[in-house]
Amino acid sequence: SPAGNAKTSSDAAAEKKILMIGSGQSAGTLDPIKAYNGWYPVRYGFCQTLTKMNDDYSISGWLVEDGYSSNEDNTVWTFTIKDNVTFSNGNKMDAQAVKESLENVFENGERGVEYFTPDSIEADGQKLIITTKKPEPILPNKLADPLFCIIDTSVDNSKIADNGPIGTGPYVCESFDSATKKCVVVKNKNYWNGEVKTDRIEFIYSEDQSTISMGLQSGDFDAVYNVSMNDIGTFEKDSAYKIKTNPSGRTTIGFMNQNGQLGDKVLREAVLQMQDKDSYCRNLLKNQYVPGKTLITSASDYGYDTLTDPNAFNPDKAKKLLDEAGYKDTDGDGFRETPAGEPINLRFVYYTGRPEQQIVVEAAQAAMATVGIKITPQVHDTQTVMDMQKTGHYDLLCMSINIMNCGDPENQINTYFKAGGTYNATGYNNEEFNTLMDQVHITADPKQRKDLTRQAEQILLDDAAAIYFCYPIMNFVMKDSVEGINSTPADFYWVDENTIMNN
Amino acid sequence: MLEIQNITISFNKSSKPAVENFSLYVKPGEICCLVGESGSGKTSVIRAIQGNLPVQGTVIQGDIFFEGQSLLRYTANDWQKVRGTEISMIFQDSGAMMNPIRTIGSQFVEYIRAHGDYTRKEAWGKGVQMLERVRLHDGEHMMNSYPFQLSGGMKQRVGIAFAMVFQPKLLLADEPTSALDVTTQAQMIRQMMKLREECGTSIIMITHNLALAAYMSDHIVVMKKGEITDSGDRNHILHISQDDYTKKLLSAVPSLGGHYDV
Amino acid sequence: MTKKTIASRILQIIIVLFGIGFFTFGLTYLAPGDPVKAMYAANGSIPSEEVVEAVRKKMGLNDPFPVQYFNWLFNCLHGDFGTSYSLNKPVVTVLLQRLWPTLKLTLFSLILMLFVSVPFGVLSAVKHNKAADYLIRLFSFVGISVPSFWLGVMLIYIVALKLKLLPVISTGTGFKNVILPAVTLAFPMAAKYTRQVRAAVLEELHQDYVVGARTRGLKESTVIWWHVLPNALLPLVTLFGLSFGSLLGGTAVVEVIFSYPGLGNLAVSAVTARDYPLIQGYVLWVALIYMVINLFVDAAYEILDPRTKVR
Amino acid sequence: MEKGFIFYKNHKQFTAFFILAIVVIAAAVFAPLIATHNPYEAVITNVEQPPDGTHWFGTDKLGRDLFSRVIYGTRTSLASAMLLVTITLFVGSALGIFAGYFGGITDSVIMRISDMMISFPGLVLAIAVAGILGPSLMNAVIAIVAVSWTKYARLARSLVLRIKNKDYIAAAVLTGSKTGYILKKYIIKMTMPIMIVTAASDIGTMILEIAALSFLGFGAQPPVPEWGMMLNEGRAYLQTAPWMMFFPGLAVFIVVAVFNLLGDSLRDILDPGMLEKGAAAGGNYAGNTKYYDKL
Amino acid sequence: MFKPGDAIIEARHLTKLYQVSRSKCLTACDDISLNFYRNQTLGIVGESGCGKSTFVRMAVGLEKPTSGEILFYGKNRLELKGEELRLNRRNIQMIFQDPSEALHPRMKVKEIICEPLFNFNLIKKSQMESKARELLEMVELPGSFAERFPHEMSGGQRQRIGIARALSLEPEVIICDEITSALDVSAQKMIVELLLDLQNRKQISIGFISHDLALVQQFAHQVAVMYLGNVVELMNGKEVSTKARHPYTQALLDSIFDLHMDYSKEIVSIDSEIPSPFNVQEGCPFKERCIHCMTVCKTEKPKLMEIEPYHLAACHRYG
Ligand SMILES: Nc1ncnc2c1ncn2[C@@H]1O[C@H](COP(=O)(O)OP(=O)(O)OP(=O)(O)O)[C@@H](O)[C@H]1O
Ligand SMILES: Nc1ncnc2c1ncn2[C@@H]1O[C@H](COP(=O)(O)OP(=O)(O)OP(=O)(O)O)[C@@H](O)[C@H]1O
Ligand SMILES: [Mg+2]
Ligand SMILES: [Mg+2]
Repeated sequence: SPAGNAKTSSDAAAEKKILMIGSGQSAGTLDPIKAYNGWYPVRYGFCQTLTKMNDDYSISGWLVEDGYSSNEDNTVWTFTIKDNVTFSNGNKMDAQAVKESLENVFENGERGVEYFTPDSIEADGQKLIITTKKPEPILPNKLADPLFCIIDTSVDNSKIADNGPIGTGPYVCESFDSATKKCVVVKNKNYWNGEVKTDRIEFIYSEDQSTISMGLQSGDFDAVYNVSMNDIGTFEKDSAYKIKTNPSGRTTIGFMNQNGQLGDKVLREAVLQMQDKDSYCRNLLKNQYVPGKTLITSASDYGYDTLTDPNAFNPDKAKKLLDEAGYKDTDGDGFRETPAGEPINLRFVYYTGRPEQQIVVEAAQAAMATVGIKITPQVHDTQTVMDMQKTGHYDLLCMSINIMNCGDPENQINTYFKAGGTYNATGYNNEEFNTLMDQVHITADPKQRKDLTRQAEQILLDDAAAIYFCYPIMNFVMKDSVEGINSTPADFYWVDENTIMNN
Repeated sequence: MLEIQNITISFNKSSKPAVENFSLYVKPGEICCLVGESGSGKTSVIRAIQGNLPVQGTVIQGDIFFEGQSLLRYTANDWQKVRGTEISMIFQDSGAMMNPIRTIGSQFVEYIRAHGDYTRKEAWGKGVQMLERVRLHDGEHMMNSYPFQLSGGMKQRVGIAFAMVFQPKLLLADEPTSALDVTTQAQMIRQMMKLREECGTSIIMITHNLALAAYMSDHIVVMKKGEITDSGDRNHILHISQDDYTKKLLSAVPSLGGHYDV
Repeated sequence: MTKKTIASRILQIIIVLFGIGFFTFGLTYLAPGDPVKAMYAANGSIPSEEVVEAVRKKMGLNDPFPVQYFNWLFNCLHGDFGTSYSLNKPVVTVLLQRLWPTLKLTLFSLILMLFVSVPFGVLSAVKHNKAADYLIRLFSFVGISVPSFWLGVMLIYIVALKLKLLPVISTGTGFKNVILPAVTLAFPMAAKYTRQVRAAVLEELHQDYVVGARTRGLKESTVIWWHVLPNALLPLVTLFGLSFGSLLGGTAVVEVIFSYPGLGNLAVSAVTARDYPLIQGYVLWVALIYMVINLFVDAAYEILDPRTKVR
Repeated sequence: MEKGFIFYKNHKQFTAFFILAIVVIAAAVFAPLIATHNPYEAVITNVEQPPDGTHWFGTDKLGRDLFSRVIYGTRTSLASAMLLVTITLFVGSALGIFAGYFGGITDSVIMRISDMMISFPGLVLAIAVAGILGPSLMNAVIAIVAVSWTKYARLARSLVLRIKNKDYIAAAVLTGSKTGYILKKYIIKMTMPIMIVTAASDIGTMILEIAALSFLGFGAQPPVPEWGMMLNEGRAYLQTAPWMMFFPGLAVFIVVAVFNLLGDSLRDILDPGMLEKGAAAGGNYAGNTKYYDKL
Repeated sequence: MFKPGDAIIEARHLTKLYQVSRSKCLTACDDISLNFYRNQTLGIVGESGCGKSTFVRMAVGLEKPTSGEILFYGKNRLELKGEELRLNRRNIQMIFQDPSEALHPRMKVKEIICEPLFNFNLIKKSQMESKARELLEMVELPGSFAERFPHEMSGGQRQRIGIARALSLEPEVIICDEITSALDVSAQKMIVELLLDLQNRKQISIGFISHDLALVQQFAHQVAVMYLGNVVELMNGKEVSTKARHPYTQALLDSIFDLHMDYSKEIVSIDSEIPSPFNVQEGCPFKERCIHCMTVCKTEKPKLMEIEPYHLAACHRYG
């Protein structure tokens, strides 16, 4: 009977558990070591890393047992590989396999050395010993990066970019279309950590944010990674959907170039005091961003609550500061000139890749116009902006930086603020700050590292070094029936063996 | 056969009609020529007989009878039946009257089959035969040619061949030779005269060549500004008529052996 | 077309391709920004000056312009258009992947366009200045004035989101995915062609051969379909070829809106990523396809129009 | 005055559209008087407000008044379209006239370049040029000029070729006119009206093209009020603030429609038949101009 | 009467070939030698496409001959260039076939007819009105026409404007290329009379081209008959109807419908078509259509030779 038929077909659908996930991000290759965004093997659930970053930015073992250790000066690290791990092709993963996988990163990839340079990697049964050339107090953090995910290098990996790696994750790649960037994954029958609940997941990519959220509304998708701030409201109101959010490790920063007119601290302070970050986040960014205060995101305990910002929002004070310092509109064009009488026109450079940038830059421009400081926004592509940041051809420059990309901010702080940092062209140079960061580098104790870092942050605040606009909140929106998908600070752990859509 | 009773053709209500009070009686087998200066309404008369006046133009008075039936009361359907069979037409440029991107043959066959119960092959044969009758010697080749591949004289003869197929009772011709050279014109006139002899077709022809009109026609109508100023047979027009306009026209025609007084 | 004209056309295509190649290569050569840095940036890393210098040397970027150009040309002639910075794949592979979806979209919208514009155009001309004519003209008028990127978004919103008739995302391979983008593309084109067909038919209706056909007592339908229409459509054939070409390029906007995985979408992201090898490859390819199509169309035109044949 | 009235009586359609076009241009010129707000003024506490009494078209993502931005957008769009059309018209006509009148090697060179340009789908090159030069309204204009001058050059050339063989040019040569005089008095005088009408009816298309480039992000940059860019910005807010998409879209439609209608009626006045084909010839591929050369 | 010394223009062995395509060559004029004499009219007749216009366009300097020379008072005019040529142009003027094509549609009559004078700085701006009136009077048009545009006039009137323009420079030679074929007979008569009157008054040399033999022989002092790019007969105008010898001229005469003809006579006509001007074969160009065709005609092209005083024909029968 027709009814019977209908039943069987819906049974079949129920039996074969399929999930459609939409995302505005994707990669053109599934090889973890080839592109900067080589984290898709982890996102799609093919691969896992030795360690894993927890929601509180702490690190714990994933493919290794938790009790890893290092020598005194942090140059020799010893890990114990979990015993029951197998690759999706059934091969057992032992220390030798891990060693080969890690060596592959350094031999065939270019990015490994940005993290650490191994002197030697030794495998002994399940024991893995990594010796590094320099002290690496946070090596376990670095190994949590998907770049170091473990793949089976004993198989032919010449087509890895399109066919996907053989990993230890709950899913294996069925098909990947590098034109549409659509990836279909199926259950890994040899999964080492229990039964995988979903048979098939399709990851569908569209670069257009609103298209993706419409896809979720129209039922094309069951879950969507990072619905934009404009559309999230629609789902918040609708009980058919649930939203998982997490504050990320990112900070949207406005760098101020002290080699120009912003060399005057008064002007920098005025700029800072004009930024109504609460209002930006509430009104313009729809509460999908946390108002910024310190360099490091509020989601970590690097002092967001304890540090004090001497230049918090205070337009009256800003005005007074400017007046007193002699910034006056002498030519009557509605904008102030410097005390020396030079006209001010601050170029605020930003790039389009992140939706909040244009908004905060334009908002800052509008806000500064009200105290008579002229700002001209200028948009460029990411590369040009990166070049500009390096060469210092800007007054203000907006950039979104994942300070906590390793669960620890040291690297990024040095790059952007320490004298001689690759991307420090702002002219910022504070001896006290530099000394503090040098100390961080040789400190292994996490608590001590944090303390030192907080002190450095406070110096940045006092020096009015940069604008910390906001910290984005990442989300995963899904149908109410979807389980086992979470939004995590690490941003790499989309699906796992427990992911399922219940009917 | 054809009787035009006092028709008036107007293109524009406010201005003077293009043709006023025009009457003409054409007997079977008679050739009648319309002559007169440019814009005198000759074409309008012919188009009225053909039921093919431009959209703005209407016969506002009078009537046209063909074989006793009023043409003005013909429906589109009636017209379709009579056109191309009982009333045919030759234009100044017959080539332009044919579809430029189809062969003569395909159009000939289409035309023949539109009015008679012929197979494609029969129609083709008939077409070839007609073309040879107008002394286009390689009929098959002509049928496979496109209009643009023929010379002016050939195209005009193809036009006559088309007009002859159904042995029409009335042939209308609007300056059929004015674009031709004298030698080709002579060929053409010979064909038309033959058509009258063989099928007894009546012909109404427009020409501005008075001598030609005089040679061909049984009846000449002289028009000026939409009105008939003079009409009669050759002898009347050439020798007897006292009409000023006729005289003026005659005096303007250059004549062999004549000389301007310099 | 004779063999000679075909040969000369092919030669012309080759010359034009060389010109375009020189033009795009020159432009990218002059463009601001360092391709090595761009390449690294696309991979998310910031190379040191030494690395940049080394890679520049390896890629021959320090050679004089003519040397670079001829190297590039040499590679192109061997089917090697370089490697896309942003996708890390040979340009040819990337383009081939995207070619078919775009061709499919283009063909589909052309067919759609023809099915709308020819009947409407003819109807409009035949019913000149009657209600049907005014209605069709209004439609075509709206069609040419409405921005396609606006139309596309509205179609997604209404048809896909509100009515849930078609998928929002066009990334799939099915037939359904191509409908909305094709309609968006075809709508303005259909409007344009309706006008063209109408104008052409109207003009042909005033031609002498129509009078001729009528005086031969042919049925009006015969006159319209067998005489007027072929003549009216003939000059549109060339125009049609041109549209095909501009569609290939013009799909960019629509592809972006519908996230359609075609060449246009690729070009837009290549430009944003300053992926010069990809931009160059794209431009050359589209120009080539375009010219080849036009060659075919012109050949078709010559076959269709006997007047172009020599006596 | 009298003359104007007679003109109106004879060309009612044209007059009507001309007045509409003037209204549009006036909106652009007097934007500061018409706009109710400063189009750049962001009121952060008042974002994405639906249309009401103070904000007739609502507000955008930064709380800027959409009505004022749309009105100022007329400026941006019209100014760039006019600039575009003017440059194309002059460059294209000059080269076309030159090629057509002098023929020979000049003609070959200009026409080969134009072949090269025309064997390009316009937007492709525009994207490439805009992409390489970097996104800005000016570069978008340059990019579109680079692809559209050929159409004008071809049209001008075909018109010149047609006129060049007319007896009145022969007569002018015979009666001792100098070449410069013939170019000025005959060639330019006879071709320019058609060229200008073509240009006028192209304004709409140009507005659409600029908007399309801006929509893709290769044209106007924020915070400049430009319709294509506003539409792109509005797309993300389609569900929460549909007016951000609706009003700029409507503005594009109306203005393009007005200029298309104006162009059409101008054509009708000048010569109904010839321009359709002329335009077609302008966009025609090199190898097949025979049919159109008759114009 | 036709003494070489009286010749203003001597066209010697003018040949014009058009390369129509790579393989095709069209012979528009084949070795034509004709002279224009002071106060004399040279009539040129022939069927459409026989090269009449091509010849005169070469004669006035609108077209470059493939070979041959054009002497103006014994000096080769083809050697003139630039400004020299421009200044020389005023001596030879031309009136064109289609009066509506030959006038700038957007210039007023006075501008059209005074333009040549301005080109040679013969008058000042202020004299334009009066000069225009004078010229209009000369062609028997009211002075009020000065303010009209070409489209506001009839064909005959426009042709008069063309004549006025050509005469404004007081040329020594004026060439009329089928100037009456777009007009009806009465207008044609008036135009021809006007031209003859002007010739009487100003002693100009006229070249008159037409396909109407009857018209040309009425007033031309000398008539040249052309066929397929060749002059086949050249004779005194008064003698055309009586003394024509060439079979083609005779065929033309036979085909003409004349008011004074014998109406009972059968029309004789050449049934074949004019051969194509492409890739001309050897022999007499008229061989296919000639009733007297002999074997020599098929192989050898007859030369234009004097068969009696002032009468030349190109036919083997008179060779
Ligand atoms: N479609 C039309 N609309 C308005 N007036 C017309 C139209 N056709 C002809 N006329 C006018 O009607 C009058 C007669 O025109 P018609 O064509 O019959 O003259 P004709 O004697 O055939 O002239 P010709 O010898 O030049 O062909 C003319 O004054 C003409 O202006
Ligand atoms: N520019 C040209 N290119 C190629 N062929 C030409 C050109 N001009 C004229 N011809 C050809 O040269 C031949 C003579 O032409 P011409 O115009 O001199 O003839 P005509 O005697 O004046 O004819 P008509 O009486 O029709 O004016 C014709 O076959 C014509 O097709
Ligand atoms: Mg007529
Ligand atoms: Mg001629």
